[in-house]
Amino acid sequence: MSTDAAVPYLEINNVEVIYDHVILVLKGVSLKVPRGGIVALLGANGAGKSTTLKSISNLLRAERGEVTKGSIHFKGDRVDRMTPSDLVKRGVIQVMEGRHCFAHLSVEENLLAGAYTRGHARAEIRAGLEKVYHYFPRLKQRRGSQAGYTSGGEQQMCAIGRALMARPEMILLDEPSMGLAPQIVEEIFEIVKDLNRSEGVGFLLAEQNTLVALRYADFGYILENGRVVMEGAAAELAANEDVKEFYLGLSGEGRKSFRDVKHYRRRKRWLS
Amino acid sequence: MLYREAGQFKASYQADQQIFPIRQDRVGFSLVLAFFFLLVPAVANQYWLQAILIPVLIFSLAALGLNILTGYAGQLSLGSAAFMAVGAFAAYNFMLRVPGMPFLLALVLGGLCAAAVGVAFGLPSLRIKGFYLAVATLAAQFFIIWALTKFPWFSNHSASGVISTQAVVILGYAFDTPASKYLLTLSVVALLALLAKNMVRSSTGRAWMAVRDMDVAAEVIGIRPLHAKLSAFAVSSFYCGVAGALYAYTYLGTVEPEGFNLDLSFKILFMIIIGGVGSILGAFLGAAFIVLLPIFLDNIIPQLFGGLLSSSFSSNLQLIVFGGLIIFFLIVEPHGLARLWQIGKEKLRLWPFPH
Amino acid sequence: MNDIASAVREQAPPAGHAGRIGGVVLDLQGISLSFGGVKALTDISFDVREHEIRSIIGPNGAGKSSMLNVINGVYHPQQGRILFRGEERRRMEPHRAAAQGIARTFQNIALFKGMSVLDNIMTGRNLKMRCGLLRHALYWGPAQREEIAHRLKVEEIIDFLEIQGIRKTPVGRLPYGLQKRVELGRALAAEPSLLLLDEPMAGMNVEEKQDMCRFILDVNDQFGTTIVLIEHDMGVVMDISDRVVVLDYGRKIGDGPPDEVKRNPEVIAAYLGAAH
Amino acid sequence: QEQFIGLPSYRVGPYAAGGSGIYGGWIDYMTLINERDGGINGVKLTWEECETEYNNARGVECYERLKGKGPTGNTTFQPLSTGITYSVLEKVAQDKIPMVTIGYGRTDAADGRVFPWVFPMISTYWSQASGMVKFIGGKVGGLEQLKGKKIVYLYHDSAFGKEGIPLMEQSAQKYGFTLKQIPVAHPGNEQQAQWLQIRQEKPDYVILWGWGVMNPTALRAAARSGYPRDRIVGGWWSGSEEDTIPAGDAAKGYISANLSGVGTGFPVIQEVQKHVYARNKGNMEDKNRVGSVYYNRGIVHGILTVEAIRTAQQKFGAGKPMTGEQVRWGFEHLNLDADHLARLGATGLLPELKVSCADHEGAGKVKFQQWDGSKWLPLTDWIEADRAQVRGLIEASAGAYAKEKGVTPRDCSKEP
Amino acid sequence: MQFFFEVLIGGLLSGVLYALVALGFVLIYKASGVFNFAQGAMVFFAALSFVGFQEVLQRWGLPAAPAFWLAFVLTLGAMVVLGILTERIVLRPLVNQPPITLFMATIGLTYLVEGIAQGIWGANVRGLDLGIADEPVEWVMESAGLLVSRFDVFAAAMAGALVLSLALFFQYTRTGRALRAVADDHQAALSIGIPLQRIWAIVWAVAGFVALVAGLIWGARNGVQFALTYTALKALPVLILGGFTSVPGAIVGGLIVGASEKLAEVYIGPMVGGGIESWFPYVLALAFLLLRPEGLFGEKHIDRV
Ligand SMILES: Nc1ncnc2c1ncn2[C@@H]1O[C@H](COP(=O)(O)OP(=O)(O)OP(=O)(O)O)[C@@H](O)[C@H]1O
Ligand SMILES: Nc1ncnc2c1ncn2[C@@H]1O[C@H](COP(=O)(O)OP(=O)(O)OP(=O)(O)O)[C@@H](O)[C@H]1O
Ligand SMILES: [Mg+2]
Ligand SMILES: [Mg+2]
Repeated sequence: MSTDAAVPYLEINNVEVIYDHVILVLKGVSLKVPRGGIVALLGANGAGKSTTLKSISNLLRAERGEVTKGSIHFKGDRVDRMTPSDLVKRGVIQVMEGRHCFAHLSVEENLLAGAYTRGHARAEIRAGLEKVYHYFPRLKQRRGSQAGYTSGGEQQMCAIGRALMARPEMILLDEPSMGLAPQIVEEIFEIVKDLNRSEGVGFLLAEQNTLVALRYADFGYILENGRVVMEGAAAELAANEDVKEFYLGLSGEGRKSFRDVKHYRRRKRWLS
Repeated sequence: MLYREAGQFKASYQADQQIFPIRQDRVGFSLVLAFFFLLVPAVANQYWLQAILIPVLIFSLAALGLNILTGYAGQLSLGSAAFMAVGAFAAYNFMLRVPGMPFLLALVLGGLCAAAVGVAFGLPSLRIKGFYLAVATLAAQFFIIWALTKFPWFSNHSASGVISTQAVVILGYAFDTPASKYLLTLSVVALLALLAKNMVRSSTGRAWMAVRDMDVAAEVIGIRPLHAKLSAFAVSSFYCGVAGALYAYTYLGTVEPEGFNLDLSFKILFMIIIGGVGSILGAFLGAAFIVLLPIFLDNIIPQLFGGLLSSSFSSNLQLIVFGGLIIFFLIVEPHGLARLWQIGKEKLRLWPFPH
Repeated sequence: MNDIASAVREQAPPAGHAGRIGGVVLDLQGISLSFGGVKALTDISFDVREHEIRSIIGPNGAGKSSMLNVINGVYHPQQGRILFRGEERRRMEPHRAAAQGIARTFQNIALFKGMSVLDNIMTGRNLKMRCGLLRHALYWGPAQREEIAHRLKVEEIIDFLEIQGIRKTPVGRLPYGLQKRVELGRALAAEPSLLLLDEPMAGMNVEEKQDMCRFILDVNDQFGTTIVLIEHDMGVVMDISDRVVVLDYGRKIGDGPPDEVKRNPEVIAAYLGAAH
Repeated sequence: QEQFIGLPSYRVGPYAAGGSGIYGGWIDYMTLINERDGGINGVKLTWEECETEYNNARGVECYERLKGKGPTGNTTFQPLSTGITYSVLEKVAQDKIPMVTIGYGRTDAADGRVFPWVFPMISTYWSQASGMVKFIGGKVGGLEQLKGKKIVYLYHDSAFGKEGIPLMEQSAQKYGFTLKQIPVAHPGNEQQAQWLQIRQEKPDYVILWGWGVMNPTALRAAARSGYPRDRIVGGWWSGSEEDTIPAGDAAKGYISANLSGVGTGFPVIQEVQKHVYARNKGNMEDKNRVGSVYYNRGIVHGILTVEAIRTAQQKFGAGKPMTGEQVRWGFEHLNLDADHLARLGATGLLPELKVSCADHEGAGKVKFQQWDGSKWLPLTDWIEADRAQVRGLIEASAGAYAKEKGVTPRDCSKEP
Repeated sequence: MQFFFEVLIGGLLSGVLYALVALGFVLIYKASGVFNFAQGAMVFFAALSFVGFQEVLQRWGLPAAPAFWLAFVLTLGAMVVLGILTERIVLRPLVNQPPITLFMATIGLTYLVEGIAQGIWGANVRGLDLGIADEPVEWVMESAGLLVSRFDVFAAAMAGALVLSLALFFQYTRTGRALRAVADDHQAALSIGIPLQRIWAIVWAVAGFVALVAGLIWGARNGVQFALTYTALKALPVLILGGFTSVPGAIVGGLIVGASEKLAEVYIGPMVGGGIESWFPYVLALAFLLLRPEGLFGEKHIDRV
């Protein structure tokens, strides 16, 4: 792996997660996000990406999962026993997979709820709101409608915007591109890049859209079956033959048409 | 590694669709059945039969009924006691008014009456959901009890509104001892539990569960929500009705409408939640838990604290401990005792490895 | 539908796919739908032909999902006519649509969370099952035979989708991508003639998308099922669809074969962006 | 040498106030017998409480649990709940345990020929209703003056509330008053509608056949609609401190029936104070409740139970624990005349009582009392019900039961 | 006609009392999606603690007025502690569980609270005097000949004030918004840093305060006794009529239920033998629900595919 000179901002060490007391999902995952880095977490369905993110943001307990081994540090402090709320205050926030907007609140109320940890700083919150609207003009149009009635993509924007309202230093983004129109996907990643560059916000991205993720990330980890099976700089990963074939859909002669792919082709796996 | 299915292969779908596909479970279950059918009546004393086992069985049946409605079809109801009342009073009136009425037929007819009433009160479920429906089912609870009290015909003009049941005779054999009543109850409950299991593992049950989990999606794949919900109401009320009739005939002997009050409805609800929503086994475990726990506490608490506590306080302490244990169990396993059992089995399967 | 999986393995997709496309099955004329003030669909017309893969694309909030909801009766449009197999209908209940052979999957997975994969797919066959409650209660004889007959069909689907290993797993525990696959299985179980897929490949990596495409194409080829597909992955849409409709803010801005749509400047501006 | 008595009590929930009073008095009296007399002829009384929560199923469990305890098993079962009474009605006969139901339970069980094992002693609901009619008759200047009067029967809409109706209807015909029945739905914590109706009806008297929170609510509502409280006559489940204190001033002047005397003025209660409370063995947590209506009713339960055992011992052997069957005999031959009551220090606490094979009620008398704003004051001496009328109804009802159940009534002339 | 108005007004006023209890339910439901069955027990607990403290304080020689206020403060403190403990012991471990589980937990809580209340303060029935006479307002009596109780008017005013302040709180404050967010999706609320724990503790404490007000008013009306827990039953039809999530709905629902059940009892009751108050409000509410399944003012259930 390429050595990171910067202090690891977020560091998780050998984390093991068990759901329901019996289902072992993460089998010792370690990864690092350097200050101001964008790190992609890749892997097939069920590899444990979301679980990793939830173990960082401490949302596991609500799903009857627990971290049974390992440690998680943020800026040098151990955070795996903290409440999600304290974590958000410290600047780590997760955007959950599958949107999770507050259905009965209007879009704007959703965003305002995101600013909860910021207390009563009205002017700042207004400014934050404007920034989100600037990033997502579509949300401004729908600001008054109940979030439950907006389209899937709008909800995704709402969820990301809501997280931004907390002025995080580190965002755990779980499948941001899911269900978004290609243009918006680009836009969202541009926003990620922008936030990262201008405000130094760190990102840990769990993403299926490997192509885009590796384009924007600095570093990547590939997770399979609850274990990290490969890690490296984004460019290195993108050049790796296996990654190319399984994650980017590129074979020797470039991208194959989806129509022509044979589905009986057995996959090679790193593990399992 | 005693509990493993390794090495047990199912050659046909028929085998795979058995109630207990794993051999150990089959053996275990047969032993349980043998225990309750053969050993218990032989050795249990009257107290156990009459005061513990019969009510546990009857409540299990009612809980099973509610579990079909709430656990499988997802319709929360607070009116189960009222449906029990319908079953009890209907069976009584069939026995009373139809000469030569066989008991088992009266039992079934009582259940059917309850089912009809259940369907009537289930009609709003098409539009009303969740707790709104739950509260709306209170209409059934209060209305039915009111009607049974108000119209003396139901209780054969008994001044106090109380009915005392006729003797239970089947094919000339009188069920009048605790052991025989127990066996009768057990047989009915076991049979109905089997039927319930069959229903929930066939397409009827799947339709119920589909409506429960997501009714829009269920409708989109062609399940008629009204049909599914009403059939759940009917079956559920039938079970409650039969339980009510047994409650009157094999357990108490005399019942009054007020005996089937809201408290009883709640109690049945506790049973399914503590036992496990959407589980047949859960209905039994829950009923046993809710019936036995207070008795256990009533025995144990005065003994533990003997002279230390006044009797009022020890009674209140029972209540406190009861409430506390309910919360405790929910926290330990929100999906009920049945799930706990399942997790236990899963651990056993992996044993001696933790995962 | 004998052992589809292996049949497919031996068969390359038929070359003359386009040739098999038949007449119009579903014809939508002047559909308008609004919710309070929000106009989700404005005067949309398009048709779907027998055996074709018809994609609907458009930016988020364009009204694509609403369109599917109109087709299978979850939403009732304020205006417009729907002709399905020549039969006009204004108001349709979803379960009636299902009975006529329309099945679908959902954008936000709508599986029955409390049930196993097998049971979920079995519910898809509910429409085809004839036994009533009493027979089920007894479970002996006809009910059991029926159950097993349908189980066979469902097992074929399970094989086809390669989800044998998770047959008995509660769907709630499955990762997202597998859930999508199960949902497809449930829709297939009804042996539909028209299959509506709402973003079946969202949240999948390329490999899984390839699998999913394969399944969709196979279904289309093997059973001649007509497919209406909503998808944001342009690679997929352009590769596998026969014709594409483009919606934007409830209006139709493009309709035609992929190549044509791809070049439509309005579509590029509204949806694809310059990159494509 | 011990005599075991199972107490299916309730000390939690809505019934706790009544339960703790009655069981407190009862246990205190048994403690008194043990402490002062060393038991009944040397046989110590032992007891065990079993919490029923006033719930039928739990009552049955308690019945079965207590049944076999003590050297001779449980010897009397007094559930203080009509529901439980019904639930064990047939069991007590099988198990040969006499069941005593004072002021509740199955009214027609007063016919001892059909119900040999059940003793609804002192008074049944019908005796109470009849006593009320007599009392109101007395108020208006004689029963014949009832003609043309209007009485409202305001009742808890339940089996319990309806108990008084047959007798009231019969009496209305007999004496020519108009009877208007107004039900109150359980629990009765809102009676706006009923009292507006009463205000419109303008009855001469209101009979309050209520239970629990319904009683204070009724008094409040009466006050608010300006109906004079001293023309409301309550039943004995509407006439305790628990019913009036919550109503505050609104209860002042309210009259109710009672089947025991009220206050601490009875020698027996002084004895309890002396031998039990002074030695810190009292059962009441709140000593101020000694002498309250429910407490005294508990003492009455104690007296009747103890005297029945004593009576049984006289026949079957003094100083021995009695079996249930023997205690039943004791109940059936209980004869508490004035002398006997005086000896017990209970004159006025309970009426003279003579139980017989056919008549398990024994007295059929009620007293009336009035609330002065802070305590109950005796208003009348024992008023005897129209026993012929009551007996007629009882026998008819018991006869119907016997027929339905195929029971042959005992022939009392052949009883020992 | 006079009589009709009397019944109507009496009904409306008692409806307000129902609303007072319903409010406690709404509060908690709106904030945590929990159907709090223990609300009735909390009303009982509050009233019982209040008179209990009052008794104790007076026994220590405090004069009536300070004893009243001190008891009020102490009870409020007790309710806040109860709220915080509930959050700690019951809700926190059950985050993200299905509503029915939480509902069940509150039933467990009901037992707990009832047992504690009677365990500490005994089962005695007590009176409670708020110093407001329960007698007809004279000028109404004179001018219109209608019976309107002064006490009921006072209670109605209290309820009105509570409803107004709570409605404003939910709609316009940061915490109010957070509460609604929590009710929608526990996990998402957690993820954006809303401290569920604190929010719930606040809500339960406020619900405790509402329970205290309801307990005082109902206790003063009917005495402080176990039956106070039944007030919850009266609140249920109000709740479904008005909608579980609407504060103003509680009032409107209360008025409708109160007025209609009284009118029904008086005018329809005699035809069927009376006592229909037990079920009439439920049937009425059911009829309303058929038209609007989420109650008159409740939030529409959003279910999209
Ligand atoms: N609440 C839960 N209870 C039990 N098992 C769970 C739970 N949540 C997730 N799992 C299991 O944990 C594994 C990892 O799930 P996770 O959601 O982390 O995967 P993922 O990599 O995010 O996949 P996807 O790309 O589909 O989102 C899966 O196999 C899943 O079945
Ligand atoms: N039931 C509803 N009530 C109110 N508005 C609705 C409803 N359903 C859809 N809408 C609105 O209609 C518009 C179209 O929504 P739709 O879900 O069809 O979009 P979509 O094209 O599927 O978008 P996406 O790609 O993001 O899924 C959106 O603005 C949405 O807010
Ligand atoms: Mg994930
Ligand atoms: Mg969509």
